[in-house]
Amino acid sequence: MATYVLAEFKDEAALCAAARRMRELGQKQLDAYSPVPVHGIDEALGLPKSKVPLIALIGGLSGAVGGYVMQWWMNGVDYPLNVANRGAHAPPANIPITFESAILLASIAIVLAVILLSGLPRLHHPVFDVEGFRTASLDGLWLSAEVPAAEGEGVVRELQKLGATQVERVAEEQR
Amino acid sequence: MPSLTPPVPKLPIYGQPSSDGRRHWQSLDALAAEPATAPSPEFPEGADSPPDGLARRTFLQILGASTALASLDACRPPRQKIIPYVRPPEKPLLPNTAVHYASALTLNGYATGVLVTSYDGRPTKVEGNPDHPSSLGGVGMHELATLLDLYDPRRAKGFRRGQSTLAYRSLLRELSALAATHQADGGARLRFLLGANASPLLAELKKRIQQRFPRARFHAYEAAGHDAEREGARLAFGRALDVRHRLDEARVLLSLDADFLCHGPDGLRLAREFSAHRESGPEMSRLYVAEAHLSVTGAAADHRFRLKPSEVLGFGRAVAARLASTHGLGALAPLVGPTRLAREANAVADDLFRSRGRSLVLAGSRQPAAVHALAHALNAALGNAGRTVEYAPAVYDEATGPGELAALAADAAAGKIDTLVITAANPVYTAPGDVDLAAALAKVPNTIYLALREDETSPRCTWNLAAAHPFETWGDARGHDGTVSIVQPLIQPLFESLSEVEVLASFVDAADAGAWTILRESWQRRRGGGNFAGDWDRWLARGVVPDTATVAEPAAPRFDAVAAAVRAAPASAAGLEASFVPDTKLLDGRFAENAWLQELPDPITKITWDNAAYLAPATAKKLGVENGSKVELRLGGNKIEAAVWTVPGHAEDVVTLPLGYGRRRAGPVGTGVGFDVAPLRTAATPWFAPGLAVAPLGRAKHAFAPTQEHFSMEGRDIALLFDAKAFGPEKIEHLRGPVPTIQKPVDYSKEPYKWGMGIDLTKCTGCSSCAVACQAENNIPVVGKEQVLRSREMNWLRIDRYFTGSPEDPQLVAQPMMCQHCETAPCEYVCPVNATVHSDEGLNEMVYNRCVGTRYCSNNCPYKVRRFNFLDYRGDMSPTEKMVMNPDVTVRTRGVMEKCSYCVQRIERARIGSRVEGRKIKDGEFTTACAQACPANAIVFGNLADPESAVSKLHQSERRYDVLHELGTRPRTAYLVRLRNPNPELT
Amino acid sequence: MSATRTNTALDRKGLDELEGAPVLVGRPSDKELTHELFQPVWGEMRRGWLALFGICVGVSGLLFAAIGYTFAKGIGAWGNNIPVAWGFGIINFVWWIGIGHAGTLISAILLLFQQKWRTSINRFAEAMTLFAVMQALLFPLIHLGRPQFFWWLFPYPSTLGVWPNFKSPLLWDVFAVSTYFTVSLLFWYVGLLPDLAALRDSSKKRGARIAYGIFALGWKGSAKAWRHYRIAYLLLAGLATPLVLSVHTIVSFDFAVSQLPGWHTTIFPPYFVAGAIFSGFAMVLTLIIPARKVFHFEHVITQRHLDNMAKVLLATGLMVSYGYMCEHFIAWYSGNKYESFVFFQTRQRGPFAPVYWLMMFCNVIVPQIFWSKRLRENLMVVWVASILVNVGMWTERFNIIVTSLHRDFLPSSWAMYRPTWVDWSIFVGTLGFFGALFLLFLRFVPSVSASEVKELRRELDHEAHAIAHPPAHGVGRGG
Amino acid sequence: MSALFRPRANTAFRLVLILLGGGAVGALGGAMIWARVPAGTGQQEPLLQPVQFDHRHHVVDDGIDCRYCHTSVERGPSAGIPSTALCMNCHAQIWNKSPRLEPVRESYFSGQPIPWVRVHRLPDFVYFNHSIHIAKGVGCETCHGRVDQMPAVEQVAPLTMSWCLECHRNPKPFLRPLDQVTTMGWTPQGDPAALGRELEKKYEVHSRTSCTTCHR
Repeated sequence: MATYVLAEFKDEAALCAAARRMRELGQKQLDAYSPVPVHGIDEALGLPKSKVPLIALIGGLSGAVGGYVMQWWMNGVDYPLNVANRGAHAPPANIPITFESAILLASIAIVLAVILLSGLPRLHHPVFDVEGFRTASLDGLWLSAEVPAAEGEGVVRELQKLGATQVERVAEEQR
Repeated sequence: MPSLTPPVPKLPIYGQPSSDGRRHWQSLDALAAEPATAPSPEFPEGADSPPDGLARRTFLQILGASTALASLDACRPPRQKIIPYVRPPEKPLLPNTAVHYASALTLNGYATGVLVTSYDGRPTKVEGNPDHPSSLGGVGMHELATLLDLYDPRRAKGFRRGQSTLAYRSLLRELSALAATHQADGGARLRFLLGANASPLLAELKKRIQQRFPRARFHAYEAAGHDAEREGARLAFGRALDVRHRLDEARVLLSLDADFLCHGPDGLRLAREFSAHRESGPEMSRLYVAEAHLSVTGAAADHRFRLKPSEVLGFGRAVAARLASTHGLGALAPLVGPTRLAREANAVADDLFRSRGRSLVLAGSRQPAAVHALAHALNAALGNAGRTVEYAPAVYDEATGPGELAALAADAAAGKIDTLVITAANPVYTAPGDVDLAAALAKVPNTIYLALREDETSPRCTWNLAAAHPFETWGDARGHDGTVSIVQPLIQPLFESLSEVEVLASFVDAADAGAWTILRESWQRRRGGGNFAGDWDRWLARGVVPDTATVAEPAAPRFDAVAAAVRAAPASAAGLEASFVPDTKLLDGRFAENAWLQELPDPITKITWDNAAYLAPATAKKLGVENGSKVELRLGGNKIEAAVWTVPGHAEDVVTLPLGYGRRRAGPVGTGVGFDVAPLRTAATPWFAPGLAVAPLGRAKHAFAPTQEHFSMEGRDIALLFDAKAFGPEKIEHLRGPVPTIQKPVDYSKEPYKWGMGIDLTKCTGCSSCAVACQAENNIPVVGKEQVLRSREMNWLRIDRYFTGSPEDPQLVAQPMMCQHCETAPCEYVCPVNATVHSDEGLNEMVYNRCVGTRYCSNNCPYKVRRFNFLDYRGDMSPTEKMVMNPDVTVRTRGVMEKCSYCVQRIERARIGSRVEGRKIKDGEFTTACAQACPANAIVFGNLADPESAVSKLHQSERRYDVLHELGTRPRTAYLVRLRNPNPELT
Repeated sequence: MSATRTNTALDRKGLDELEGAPVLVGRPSDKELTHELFQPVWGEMRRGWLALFGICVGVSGLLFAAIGYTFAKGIGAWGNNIPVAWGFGIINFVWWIGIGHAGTLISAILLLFQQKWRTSINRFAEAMTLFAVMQALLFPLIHLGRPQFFWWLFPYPSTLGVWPNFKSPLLWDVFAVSTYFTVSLLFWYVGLLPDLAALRDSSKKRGARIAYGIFALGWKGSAKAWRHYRIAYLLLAGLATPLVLSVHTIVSFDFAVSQLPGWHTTIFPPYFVAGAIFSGFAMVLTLIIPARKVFHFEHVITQRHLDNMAKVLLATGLMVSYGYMCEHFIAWYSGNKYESFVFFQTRQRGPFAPVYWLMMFCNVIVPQIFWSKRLRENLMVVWVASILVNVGMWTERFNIIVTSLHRDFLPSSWAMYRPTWVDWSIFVGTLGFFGALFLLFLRFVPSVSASEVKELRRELDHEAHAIAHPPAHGVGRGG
Repeated sequence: MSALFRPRANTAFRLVLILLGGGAVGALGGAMIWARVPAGTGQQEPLLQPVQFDHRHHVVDDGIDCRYCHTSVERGPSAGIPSTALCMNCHAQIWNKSPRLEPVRESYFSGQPIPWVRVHRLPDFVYFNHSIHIAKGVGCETCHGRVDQMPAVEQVAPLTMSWCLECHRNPKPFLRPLDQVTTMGWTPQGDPAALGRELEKKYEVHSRTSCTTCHR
């Protein structure tokens, strides 16, 4: 069972520095929390580039292709009708919907991606057990490390050493 | 209604060889099975049909009900029942298949032959009978609209004497007893007031009554009768003759206030003959019309002379003067007189003389006998008699004018009448202002009134009898040329009612036999011997009794008598003149309860649901009134209120007042619509009178509901009008032919049919028959005045009317406008659900059941021919009203777009019929409802893939153009420009 | 519009002078911002709010009653007819859709162009977009003759075997508007996530915390999430920007693709988009000026914001005027008699001429006052002008739809259009419904994005720092 | 230490989201499936008729051709439901005492028609014509199924528009020689595809899919 060690820092520089230090110390399961994105925290935590753009591209392309194929198949193949002497498959008329479905699917893909990649929805998380952590969405800057219960004490000390204003330990509850 | 069941009549189908086999017919009114009228809720006549067991039993539609009463319902309804025959008729009708029966409809004395379409025993449509000389296949709006009267749920039902209701048998008994009381004094106190009707059977019954009651008297009354014509002939020739015009021979026509293309007993035939000679070339006829209000005929004229009705005689005399002085027709010399339009009169006279023998002068039925006599004299002098006009012994010769009514009223008021039988149409309402018939009737102990509906006359009468509709009873009738038709029923009476024949027969104790027996026996007697049954079937099948037309005879006018009458006629007086006209749609008001006609736009003014005091714009200005102003009209001692409407081309100082409106007791449709002008009429001056005073009332304006508010083409090439001599195909080159497009035109040559239509504007008179025919054929709802005011009328086919030239003397074009079936239809590509698309044969299809009602198609239709069901116009139909529906056409629900389909149901019927037989559809095998109705043959429909078809020829005409051609819609309906043939001396 | 911040040669003071008022007054701390911006949500119901909300709900009731009446009676309850088959329904649709363009535009385009003044008003504008689009979405449904079959507009496999017609601009509309609504909603919601989490963590009542907690989906503000979030928000903005342009372009196709004189015009797409932005900004101003006052947001939504929006009104007003000019010019220059009739006869002299001249006044004349800085700074003037612009844009749609339709090709079919009480009820009702939704938004959702203002404050700090040391400073969220 | 949500809230919340999404999809999908299954289209539902008329007996045992009773099928839009008199042609002689036929005799002598329950119903806006289908070699069985095996007639075809279109788009597999139109259980001899092509040509079958073919 994992233990989360949470530490609050008073400014971004301290937070980034602490993150970097913790990583140097071999901590892998690190995360930082802040009301707004923190400059440099991605490198500090060694986070890889987000996959969201790729997913958006896939969503958009499949929307465009799907949208066009749908129109072509429905009006041009499955039930071709003579509509005002226009060809059953009328490419210029298919542009708007192709575009719209591309945007729609891309957007939905993006939103689903950002939610799922961020591990959401997850109403409960062990870090929420720390009362003080409520500042993380308002004005606080927090760093967390997920460590085996045995290592908890060491990490707490290390973080205090890095200038954390407060450090809390919380154990992941049995679900 | 057991007693009403005609014994065992049979109905040979039109166009089918008849057999002598007994084929029995009863009714099909189970369709109507109205609990209120049927003895048992279902299959009433099954229970009470004659015991011979051969009568046809109830046949509730096998597949019909669903389609007949169709609505676009998407849910799964409960399982329906299928009701088959118990015993099929000997020659069973195919379920859901149309058969046609020939009959005839009488209006104002004379009959028009019709073919009635019947589905499963339900008459659903009236067509003209091509074999009938007064129809030639065309049909008028009144014949068409009669069908709606048949199914009117508010028709009179049953028989009432005072407050008590009478059953059929007891009614006949009581009538018989009443008749017996008159036996003693030879019927001295017994009177009859009938409508004009040339029916031989009625004549015979009258004779029989006269035999039993030698002192009884018959009166006839028509509010808009043809007395003047008969009187004029009597004046000129000294005997009763009918005037028969032969327009196929006439090249120059002068109409003295004669609206012969629309009104009149022979209008359909005259329209066809007239239009046949409106082709460009030396043979093209020329029409002059002298009249006050713009009539359909006036609108078709090459020259119109705007004259007060009282000035028409003077114009005719001036023509006579020129003919006498310049062209040496001395016989006319005693007739001459002055006119204010001398130049025009001279030109007309010259023109008439140039075409002598092939010219024709016609006089209108509103003009006094002197004008008719003058016309006879002119025709005789011009050598037209026997060529463009024939005279034959009168088919009907009774006085029907208001004088008759006045005499009757006087006798009644004097207490000289005990029993008065009224079958004339609503005389209390139509009586002139100086004939107080209502008060006079109160003095008659027994007033027996036979009428289709409760009306103004009903409460004044002590006996109220519901009349059977002409489609419900047997009778006979004569056309204007004397041709006899047997009137045969198409359905058992929907409501308890009886016919005029039965009422009269009850006075000779013969009614018990029923109309069928009375009629058949009468004809059997008349025919004598031979194979009567076979003849009878043939008459019924063809709709005419052969060799019954009157034979023309030579007749020479007595110029001196004519001259005396002409000189005795009162001169035109200065000042405002009142001119009464029978309304184009409602006539004398008898069609006031007919919603199809009420909503039909007036052919000239396009007003629906109203009449108006029509006057010239200049006169309106002088009087300080404008469209919709309410005015008080005073004439003699009488006054009425009305609202005015200005009509370009109307004569000045005349107010035209159409009869037939302002009904006080018509029904939910007609009551209170328009203004009753009858109080201003007098028995002496029923049609026009000087001394009219008009006082604006200055109150709120009357809301008129015209379907067209704008009559100028704004310089656009829409309804084209050219002088025949000035016209050349190059003038319309830009309005036809291929248009540049990036779309490759669809190839329709793979299909055997390519439907199209051609409309010849030169032939079209704008009479509006087609519009009513379309309404009847395609289940088009009536929406009411409120909705018309909101511009939501539903007519698929509208007749646009454009005025060009000056407002004083405009030229007119009528343009039937319906879906043009554009090959690149703008409506189609905007429909999001593919509810309107093109068929493989090039029809612009409207799929009601797919329509969600975005109305985008209508916005994008440049012709604005699409109609939208803004409200549920069908929701509260009574069972009988549903019966008028054509089962071949879906009844549209609320929220659905609709439009002309080129009568696709007829196309599909014809296609299936021909393909089952393994052949192609022949040209002319079927046509659209509008084309079929058109008396002038202006509309032609057919297969454009067949270069020999009539419509292909129209499409190749040098006069052909497309409306809004520059839009590239490539319409399938082509128009042919209207050509006029003006007299160069008058331009 | 404003100096770019890469112009480092200017000092802060100079920038302020050039840009006018600051986008944020003072340098409030995160705590202060949280407190101020969440106050309307945390606080108690106010009586004024309740009264206004009551009125709006009442007027919405009128809307739904009128819609119910329309469903019961049919479209005949409206004033529509033939030839004017589209009336108030489509006017309102286009008008609301137009208004619904400002939000996404402010959010997305200004984000892409890194306009800092977007931050305090984007949430507000986006909410307005959503609610306006919701009003607009009502109309395609209720204006159908048979709304019970609305789903035939969607391409689903039916047992009928038939499909919608993809050539119809109305179908494009279905896709465009539903995509627009979906994307706007997602964009708004994604932008809202951090604030929902903040409310979850800061609300006083447990019930409120749970409610916000559910909608926050468990957002923790973790760096791992921010990493996806930042790029996602930027991408959404990147997608929303062409979407905004496309939506009103497609709405304009409803008209431009037809061949009706007055509709059949190639200028329509750009001119509709400009008009949409014009009316959208006008509506934002109409709403934000009183809201800012009531909630004391003056230092967050500063004079600078209002000034910029007034300038946008001026700019888009000029574009719209240019559109009018083009229409008239082409009508004359093309020599098309139908078109010139519409533009020089029907509109200017026809029975609806007053509507035309009102449109000209509101859309062409009124925005010209914004040339004056003094007038731009007068809140009352700006507010009244913004309302007039809204009126003007409504009359523009009336002109396009009704005036063009009521007199088209064949004079025989010309007819008048008279709206009924149902038309007016629905129109007024949508205003009430919009108001009710907007009041709910003001009450339960932070109307200014707290997280973004916090970020803005950091950016401004960086900037102040960077004046002296031109930095390779990081972008803000999505920046 | 009190978090707002318990750990199990995660599962619960995800489940709710899935149920909401799945429910919406399921409702739509369910409706689409319902429109296609026999219960939704009214197929496979033998109906109780006022007379227990058994087609098996009349068709198989007595060998009566369809057209003996459904007289107008070759000439008119509707196939026609036999009159009571037609029943009595035979049943005046045979089974003339059977209590099962009491309603028929009752109808015959009272003149009240037998109210049969409709089995095949097309929407009101669909105009179907039997005669053209018979004339072009579409067998009774093709749409009505093995009536000769039905104790009570039931609808075997879904009668949906896409079902109609299937044949109208490609009628070849559904054609048979004209003399086999009323045959039950007919199977083509030889190559069915070749026969279909041959019959299509021979009978000039020209099935159409223009809307007004059926909707007018």
